[in-house]
Amino acid sequence: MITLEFFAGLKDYFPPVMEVRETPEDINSLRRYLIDQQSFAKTLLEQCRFAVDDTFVHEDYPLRQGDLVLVIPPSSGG
Amino acid sequence: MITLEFFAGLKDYFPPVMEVRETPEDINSLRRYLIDQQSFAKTLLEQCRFAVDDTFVHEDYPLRQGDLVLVIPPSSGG
Amino acid sequence: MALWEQAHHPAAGGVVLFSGEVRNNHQGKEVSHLSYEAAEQMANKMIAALLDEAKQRWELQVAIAVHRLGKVSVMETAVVVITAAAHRAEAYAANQYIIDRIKHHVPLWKCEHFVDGERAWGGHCSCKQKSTGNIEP
Amino acid sequence: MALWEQAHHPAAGGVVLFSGEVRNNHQGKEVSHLSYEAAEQMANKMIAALLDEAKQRWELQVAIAVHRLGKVSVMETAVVVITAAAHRAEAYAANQYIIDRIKHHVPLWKCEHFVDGERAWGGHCSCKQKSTGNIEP
Repeated sequence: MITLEFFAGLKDYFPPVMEVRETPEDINSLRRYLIDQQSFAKTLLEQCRFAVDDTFVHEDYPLRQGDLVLVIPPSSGG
Repeated sequence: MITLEFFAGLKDYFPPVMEVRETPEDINSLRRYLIDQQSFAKTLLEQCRFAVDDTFVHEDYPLRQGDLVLVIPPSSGG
Repeated sequence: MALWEQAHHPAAGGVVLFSGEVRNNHQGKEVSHLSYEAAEQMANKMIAALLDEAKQRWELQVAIAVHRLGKVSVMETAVVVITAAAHRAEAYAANQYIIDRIKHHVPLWKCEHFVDGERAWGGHCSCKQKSTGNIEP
Repeated sequence: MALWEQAHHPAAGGVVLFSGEVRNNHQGKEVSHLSYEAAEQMANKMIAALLDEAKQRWELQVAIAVHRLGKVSVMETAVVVITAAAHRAEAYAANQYIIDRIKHHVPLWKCEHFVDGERAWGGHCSCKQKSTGNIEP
């Protein structure tokens, strides 16, 4: 199981925090899983970055049981 | 006759205000006249700009009786 | 501003302050206010690392960045960046670098609330850089 | 600072403030203080014209520049430039343009007074641009 945190516009499609029972293999699998779940959010999910341990991770980052994954839409600070 | 005003480092060589009895033909003549007067200030005078009516003027600007000419060393504000 | 008090240093000849303020309009629509959200812990760590990086790269005496979260009204400041260096070129360059990175890289989001009641999550940076969706670690 | 109060505008998203401050050293020598002199009327006219030019060129909402004259101590501000524009790129660019022109073109001079009692009339800009002696009308 992994835990996801969603931010900003993503919260129109997902709850702020969500658990995924089956740990996806990597970020790419997670991204595809989320697009399957909410096809309305496809464009936004394709633009998102993901972070584990407060650090951005690559598409092939191997997820592990218990990871907290931040799902991060394009930044728009300032 | 014209009146000259000197600024900054030039005041080590000239008084703050000085009159020149014979009106020089143009700025170029004035510059040469001043270098003749104070050869120690040659380098600085060669770098100076001149202003009449609070406006920078060219080397060939024709001076007229009564002009107030500012002799302006390289700027170093800020 | 209290931050300004911290921005001076006897070896710093140039101090640059950037204030990002809320405009009353966006693409022709009247803005009521903004609200900001962040992945807060991650954003704080990234900003701290960014300031350290900029300090080294441009030999800054001072590097400060503060971003507000929650509601920010029109004409209020949402983000402040202050840089001080011996010479002004470095202070300007570092300042622009820090605000660009905060706007495009740090997990911080702007939500625009319009007078007509609509709202829109940002991505509308003044420099019009497109969000590319690149995964940058 | 009182000037900062004037620097905000509902249509301005980016405000940049530059403060030129007196450093405690110059080329390895300890600085006691600076003094500034100007061809004052001409300098004031030129700065006013410069601010108008920058306002038009970068569509600024705010353009302010103030230069102190006389004695300025270490860590004190000698010159302030504030620019505000809808977007930050214009505010930064205009700000740098204004300070560059003030330093190199407006009839204003810095005299450095060193701790050892020596003094030197400036021309020592941080950007190391050489005084060329060109006659620029």
